Amino acid sequence: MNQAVQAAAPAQKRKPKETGVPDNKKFLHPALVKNYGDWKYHDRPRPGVLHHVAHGGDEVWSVRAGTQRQMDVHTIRKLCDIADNFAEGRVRFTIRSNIEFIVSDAAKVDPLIAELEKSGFPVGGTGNSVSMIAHTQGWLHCDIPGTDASGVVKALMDELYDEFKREEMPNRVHLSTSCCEINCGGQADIAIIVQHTKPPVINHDLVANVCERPTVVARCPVAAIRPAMVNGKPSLEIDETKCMCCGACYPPCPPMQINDPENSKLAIWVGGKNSNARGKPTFMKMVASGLPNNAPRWPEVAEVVKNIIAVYKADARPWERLADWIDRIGWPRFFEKTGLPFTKYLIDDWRGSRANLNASTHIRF
Amino acid sequence: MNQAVQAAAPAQKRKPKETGVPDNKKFLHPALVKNYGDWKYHDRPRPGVLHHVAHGGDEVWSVRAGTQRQMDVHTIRKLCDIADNFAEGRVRFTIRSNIEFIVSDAAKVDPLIAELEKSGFPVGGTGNSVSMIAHTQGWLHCDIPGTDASGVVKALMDELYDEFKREEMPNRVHLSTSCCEINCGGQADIAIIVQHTKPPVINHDLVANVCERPTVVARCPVAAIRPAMVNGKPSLEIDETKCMCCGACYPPCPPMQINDPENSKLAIWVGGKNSNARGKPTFMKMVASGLPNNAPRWPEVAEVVKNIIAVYKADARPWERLADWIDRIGWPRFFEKTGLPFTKYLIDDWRGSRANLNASTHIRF
Amino acid sequence: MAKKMHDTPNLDQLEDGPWPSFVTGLKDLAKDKDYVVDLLGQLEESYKTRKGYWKGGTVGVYGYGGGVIPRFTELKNEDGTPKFKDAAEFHTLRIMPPPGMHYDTGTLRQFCDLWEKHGSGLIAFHGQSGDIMFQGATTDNVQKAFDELNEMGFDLGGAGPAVRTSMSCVGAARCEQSCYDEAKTHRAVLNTFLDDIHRPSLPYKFKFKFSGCPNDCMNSVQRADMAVIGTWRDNIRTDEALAKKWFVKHGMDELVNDIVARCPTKTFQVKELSKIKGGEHISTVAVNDTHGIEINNQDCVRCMHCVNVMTGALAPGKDKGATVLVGGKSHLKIGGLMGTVVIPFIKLDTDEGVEQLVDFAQRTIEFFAENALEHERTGEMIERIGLTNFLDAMEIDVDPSMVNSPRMNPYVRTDGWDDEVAKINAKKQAA
Amino acid sequence: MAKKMHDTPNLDQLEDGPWPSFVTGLKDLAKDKDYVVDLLGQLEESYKTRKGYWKGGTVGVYGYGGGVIPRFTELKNEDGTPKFKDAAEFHTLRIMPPPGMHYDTGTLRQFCDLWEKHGSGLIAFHGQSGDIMFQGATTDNVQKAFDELNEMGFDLGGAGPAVRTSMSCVGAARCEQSCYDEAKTHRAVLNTFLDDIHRPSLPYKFKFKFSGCPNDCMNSVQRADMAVIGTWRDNIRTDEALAKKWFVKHGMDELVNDIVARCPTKTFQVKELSKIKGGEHISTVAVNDTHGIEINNQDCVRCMHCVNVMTGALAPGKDKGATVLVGGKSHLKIGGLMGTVVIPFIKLDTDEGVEQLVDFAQRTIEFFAENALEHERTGEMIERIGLTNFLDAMEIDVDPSMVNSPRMNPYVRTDGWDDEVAKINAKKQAA
Ligand code: SRM
Ligand code: SRM
Ligand code: SRM
Ligand code: SRM
Ligand code: SF4
Ligand code: SF4
Ligand code: SF4
Ligand code: SF4
Ligand code: SF4
Ligand code: SF4
Ligand code: SF4
Ligand code: SF4
Repeated sequence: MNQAVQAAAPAQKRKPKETGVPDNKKFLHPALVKNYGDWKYHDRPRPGVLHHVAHGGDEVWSVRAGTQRQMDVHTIRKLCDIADNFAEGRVRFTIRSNIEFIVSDAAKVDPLIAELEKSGFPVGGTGNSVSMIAHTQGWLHCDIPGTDASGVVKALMDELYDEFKREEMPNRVHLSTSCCEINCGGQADIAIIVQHTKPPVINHDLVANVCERPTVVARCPVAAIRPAMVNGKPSLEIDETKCMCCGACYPPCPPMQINDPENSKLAIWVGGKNSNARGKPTFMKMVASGLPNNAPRWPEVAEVVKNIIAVYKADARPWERLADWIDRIGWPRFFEKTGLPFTKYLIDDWRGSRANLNASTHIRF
Repeated sequence: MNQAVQAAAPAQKRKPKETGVPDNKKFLHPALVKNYGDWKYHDRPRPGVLHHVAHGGDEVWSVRAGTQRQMDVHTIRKLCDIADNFAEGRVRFTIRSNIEFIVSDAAKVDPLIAELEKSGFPVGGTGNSVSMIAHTQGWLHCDIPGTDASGVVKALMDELYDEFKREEMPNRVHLSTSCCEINCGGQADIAIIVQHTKPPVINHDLVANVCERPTVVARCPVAAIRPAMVNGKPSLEIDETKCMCCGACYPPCPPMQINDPENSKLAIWVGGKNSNARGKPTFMKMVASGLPNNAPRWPEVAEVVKNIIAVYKADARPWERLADWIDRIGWPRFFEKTGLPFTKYLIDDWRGSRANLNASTHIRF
Repeated sequence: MAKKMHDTPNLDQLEDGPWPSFVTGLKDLAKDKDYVVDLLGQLEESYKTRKGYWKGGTVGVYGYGGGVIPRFTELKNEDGTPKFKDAAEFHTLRIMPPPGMHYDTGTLRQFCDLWEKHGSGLIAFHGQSGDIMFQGATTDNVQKAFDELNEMGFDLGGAGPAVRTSMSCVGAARCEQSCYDEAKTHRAVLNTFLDDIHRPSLPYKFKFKFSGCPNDCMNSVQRADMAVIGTWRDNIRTDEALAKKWFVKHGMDELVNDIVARCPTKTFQVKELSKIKGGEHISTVAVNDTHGIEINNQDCVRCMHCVNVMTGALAPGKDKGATVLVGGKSHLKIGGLMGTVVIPFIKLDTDEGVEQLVDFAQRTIEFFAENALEHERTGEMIERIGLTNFLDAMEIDVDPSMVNSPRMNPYVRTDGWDDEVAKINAKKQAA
Repeated sequence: MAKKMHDTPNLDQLEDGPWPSFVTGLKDLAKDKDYVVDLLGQLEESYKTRKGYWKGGTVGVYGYGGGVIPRFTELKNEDGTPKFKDAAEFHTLRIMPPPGMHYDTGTLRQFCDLWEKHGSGLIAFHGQSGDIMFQGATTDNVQKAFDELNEMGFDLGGAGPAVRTSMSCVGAARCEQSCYDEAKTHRAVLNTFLDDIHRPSLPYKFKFKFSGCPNDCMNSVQRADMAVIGTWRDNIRTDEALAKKWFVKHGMDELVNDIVARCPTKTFQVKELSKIKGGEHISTVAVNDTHGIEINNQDCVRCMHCVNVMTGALAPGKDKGATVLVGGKSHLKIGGLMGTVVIPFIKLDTDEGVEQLVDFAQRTIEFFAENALEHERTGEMIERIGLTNFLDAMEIDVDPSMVNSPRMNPYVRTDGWDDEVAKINAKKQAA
């Protein structure tokens, strides 16, 4: 869809230098270059600060702060000023869009933190905190979003602000949000994902112009779409008994409008884990759905998420990620403790779902 | 196929008393009736003997002995004589076709055992022994067998005789054997199952007479069968690129001869577990195939089975069933320790097989 | 004296070795029976050629449609006559055993006598479905044998697309782990379906199995369309005297490595006595003067392991009953299936409890009869229509105990979400 | 000064609260830019109507076929003119970051300057695939911005059916767990595929991700068609001083409950020093004068847990390298997929090692290009053709590490069994 093909190449245009991924060596803090691959251990003197010690004895402190990811140049320049004045001119960003300042002197840590906080950047997100939410595009930029991303992240991080700055959770908590069912945000301890509840509404006038029909037909996971003539024009038809409203047909065919202000809901998923620590990586599971897409602050979503976090915080043992915790207490008790209703929609019926049925008498009463 | 429909009812015939499952109370040993549902604990004074104690203090000893399951009336009468002379006239059979004699006096145990052994019935099969093999029909009676069952059981139990009489395994070991891929023998710690390696050879002359073609077509798990006209007669045709030689078409259509003296091989499976103890029940996994159907004593099969048992015995920790043991040491080491080759055929590609791929870096080196 | 034995060089080799030999048994029978002489002849041929020679057919008893497995020889001479003519028919009667497979010798001797008379003299205790298999009778003799067996109080079991013979473990009769009366329940359920047992007209076979506890000695989870497995809801019971006795014999190392480390949910803990906390859901017991066991029963999945290892010292609770799983079966067509939890807990200690189970079994079989495709087992049917639809039809509320986890994909149409939640809340309030 | 702001009552509410606000940032930009004034206008409209208003199109830079995400407004007046005309085009340039996403402030300031000039002034650090997303430029300005970025040494990333931008963790640069040089490997692999990045012509997207150890801080297992995750083959290293330091702070209870009980294979054990046994595969370290840790590394699955808890006291071994998994992806079409182990271990500490990985990546992408259906990811392709066929094509021997267990069904045609065994034996003998 959105890959570009440059029609004709005007003579004056510059040929790209196909430089690829740049070497990171020149951007690295000198202490990182010197001790590259030679670190011995780390500890965390306080939330938001990592202290790494090299085999040779060198030490660096990394101070982590939250950002909005979608940053205006003024904000970026402010961060650069802080890096130049209070750190050593080098920064890095984490996979969760937190910024890290690296200093080689313990004395620099406190002033740096003070300046960051003063400038509105919360210091935290390390260790057993609730880190920044994996952020997607939403209404600000994407062509298929059912909701926004930046606003959801902002609204939620406001609520989770304290947990970002503290390290009081049983283990790290990683959140993500995805503005359509495609899930660019990925697997997370807790994820918020759009869940459509009605089949696409087809704008038949447009299909013939903009959609390659076989492509759209092929995209449907349940073969619910078939070519049809509507008002004498080639269009498409949906078998509504089959369609499970995934929205996969929408990107290749924008006239298959899946987004709906009322019927595009939000679902909450928990227990995703990518790390191999303890158990194998696991997918997250849907535990709530039907939440309204209530911009600009999504209070219903925030409530469910905060509640899950609070119950987990109170109940889990040290080192138990959300998935590990539920492994111990079991799903029935998860629903009991969080007060979330277990509806029939949460029982898997997609391919391979049999593997997920309880084929044992392992039951908690 | 084999359910019977009685064509016409001759007048003299007796109407059945539809009595159903008989009450077992009258067959129970009196001590079992008295303490029914009121047992407190048991121990095992020696292999082959269970000692159960009731809350009220009553005690019973059960002496377990192996049988050939397929018993002639002389053998059964011999067992009855022993029960009458050395026990208290009651016996029961276990799910594994072992016989149990129940006595209410410890003094009766030893003479009973002596008599059983003298009469050729090995006493054992309790606790951490290798118990009797779950037995199927084979050439003796079934209409679709690729091999025999009684002979396989006999040949193997001869080899496992000592392990039946001892309780020296890490946990109980349950074996089964199945004379075709249908697997009447069920899941077991170690199972021996026919594995065909060539598609059925169709006797086209017979298909039209004896087979309902749509039924046969529907039975094939991979839709490899289609109706066809052969030599002008309605018959069937197999897409040999699809057929995976399961033999499912053979019972509804005997002209689809799947059994072959050379190409019907034997496969070994391990790690099935029905009990919920510790982990959930698990299916067994195929670990060897291509073993010749070498009647009358199947030495190649016996060798593989005995080797697996020996390695397990030496390596597993107490209470580890075969599946638990492999859980700890991992599959790569299982193949290493048993010396069995891990071929590509052992990688699952059937429905839902993705769930069984290693989606982690959990690897033992 | 019967006719001369055929040469059986292959089978002869199965008389060697210490395990009881079925060949020796058959040869014993052959002394008096041409029938068995020829059976051995045909079997030897199978051993030689590595092929089976039986085919099915239609044989039964008056009044019933199933329960007999007919076998006719396919081993023919050029002229179409059977090679081993005296064993040309070798049918099996499947007879339902008493629950737990208990017998007195009188009954067994009667079996022997009648089968010596009417059959080959070969009886299997028992088939994998639990039947006493009276193996080897001619078409003519099937009815005679059945009549005598039936007069003794025994009845034919299932074959074909029918409710099948069932098995239950020794259970309450002799096992301390038993959580319900397996024999009573077994009979109550099976005897409800006599018509479906005797007159095969279901889409395919349907099997029940009854195990008294999660050790599942009947392998019901993977061999039964409906598995009834005992369990309990309250706390594990403890007995200090037996716990201390166990500890003297086994010691701390075994306690830690064999139990603590193997408890699947880590809820079985060993602690200093002073650190052990009690509570509504906690079972505790001292193992010596300094240490004890603490189990939080809310996290216990009733796996039985600790109870097995320390039998008597630990025991299932008092609020006993069973979990019901539906859909187990063997390999055919879609691969082996295990049953799925559909009733997490049902009390079976009263007649009403058992009736509830019978009612559920009836509704399941009715639904199966109406909705399964031909030759489709319950597990396959549920696989095809989805567990939720089956539960709906059975009027059972969904419960997270039925799944390992909630769904991991978004592929579901949830427009009824609010209604479902409202229903759940209404039920909660009504309760 | 830009034009007057539109009313944004919804967005205004996103200026409240302590977390840094993107709305405040946008408003800052809007002070100077009509472009952003109108962007806010359209976004407010989305908030009001709960609908998105962008559509794709075709915009790129000279010489490349991808890397720009074109956005044209769909929010039109009756007459077809854009409602917010100054933000009618809002394209994004995806720029590949340096591995580990390190920057000096000079570079960041240069980014700001050029994007203030040519774009909206909005930059995301980073997109979920790792790109620096320069968000919001008109079609005219895309080339200008790119030219300047490219002169700085940065290059466009992937979009469409192409090899995509990649991410690697901070790893060797600052992390003691790192098992290979993530940055070097990341560059070596990605820069092999510049043509496939810049000129989308694969069946669908293909992503690489690089994590230095099994903690997988890049989430590669489920977000990468090829995940390269560091690991080691030899024994866990120990440091007694740090182990004792850890124990002083945390004590026996934490050692037992937080590590022993959580080791997935129970190979991490705590024992009295006198009972600890050494051996070729055993790591041991004392935690105080009486007790110590014993790890049998043959049973260790390199899960990282104990190493994480006791960082420094325990550390990955010295024989380091990586595991390669293929086929991870998100929800579309068949549900989320995790990668599957295809190379259990590869050394990456020499140029040859890295080249081997590059070679494997090339062959994988070639195979993918030729064999995947349109819009099919590697995971889906492998699902369709079977792992074994993929391994065959890649000339990789099957290994039980690639599966959780061998097959649980008999549905396979094994007539090549003996040949396979012969091949395996021949290889063993040759080795
Ligand atoms: C900076 C960062 C990597 C980067 O290149 O950007 C990073 C860095 C570290 N991670 Fe991570 N992890 C980072 C994202 C992740 C992710 C991915 C994510 O956030 O989406 C994961 C996988 C999460 C999952 O399983 O889904 C991740 C799973 C871990 C784990 C395993 C946790 C567990 O027990 O399951 C550890 C081990 C630990 O916590 O000791 C770890 C440990 C670490 C250590 C302690 C490694 C070290 O010795 O330096 C680093 C400091 C962590 C801290 O915040 O205290 N890191 N770490 C990422 C910071 C994200 C952030 O800003 O919040
Ligand atoms: C007699 C029998 C039931 C019957 O009604 O026939 C039976 C009887 C007992 N079983 Fe069983 N089990 C019997 C077949 C089974 C089976 C099924 C099978 O053999 O195919 C299983 C499931 C096996 C599986 O998981 O695939 C079975 C899994 C258990 C277990 C769980 C073992 C584990 O740790 O996984 C226990 C617990 C134990 O061993 O302490 C158990 C325990 C017992 C106890 C100790 C229960 C008791 O307290 O009395 C009984 C004596 C066992 C002994 O042999 O020492 N029984 N037991 C069966 C004897 C078969 C035989 O002759 O060998
Ligand atoms: C006799 C017996 C083996 C034995 O020697 O013990 C047996 C023998 C046959 N089984 Fe079985 N099955 C026997 C217990 C089982 C069991 C075990 C159980 O019931 O617990 C299973 C696995 C559980 C299950 O039901 O799935 C079993 C799974 C099958 C299947 C596969 C069903 C499936 O859905 O996967 C078939 C094939 C079919 O039904 O089409 C089958 C079919 C057959 C047939 C009828 C072959 C046929 O289709 O023509 C065999 C008749 C043999 C004969 O000549 O007597 N038999 N069969 C067992 C019944 C004896 C009895 O009544 O007590
Ligand atoms: C921008 C970004 C979200 C963000 O704000 O960070 C994003 C945005 C889009 N993703 Fe994504 N994806 C982004 C990272 C991901 C990731 C995460 C990753 O790469 O680690 C995933 C999950 C991993 C994966 O690849 O499966 C992801 C899974 C998808 C999918 C589902 C693919 C699948 O096979 O399941 C689609 C749909 C498609 O490709 O047809 C998709 C499609 C899209 C499109 C192109 C929507 C479309 O099809 O028209 C979105 C364009 C938004 C825009 O306007 O910029 N995006 N997308 C991320 C890329 C930024 C960057 O280049 O750094
Ligand atoms: S999750 Fe969906 S709506 Fe959001 S950025 Fe990705 S593709 Fe766009
Ligand atoms: S929304 Fe999904 S299921 Fe429905 S028609 Fe579109 S692609 Fe098919
Ligand atoms: S396993 Fe196959 S051959 Fe053996 S008895 Fe069962 S159906 Fe017959
Ligand atoms: S053997 Fe199995 S796969 Fe082959 S044709 Fe028969 S039913 Fe189909
Ligand atoms: S299933 Fe349970 S109750 Fe029944 S015999 Fe086995 S251990 Fe005893
Ligand atoms: S029965 Fe309960 S406490 Fe005992 S080992 Fe099993 S799960 Fe743990
Ligand atoms: S993946 Fe491993 S090596 Fe990379 S940053 Fe995370 S902990 Fe460190
Ligand atoms: S790294 Fe190895 S020893 Fe440590 S917890 Fe994981 S599996 Fe156990």
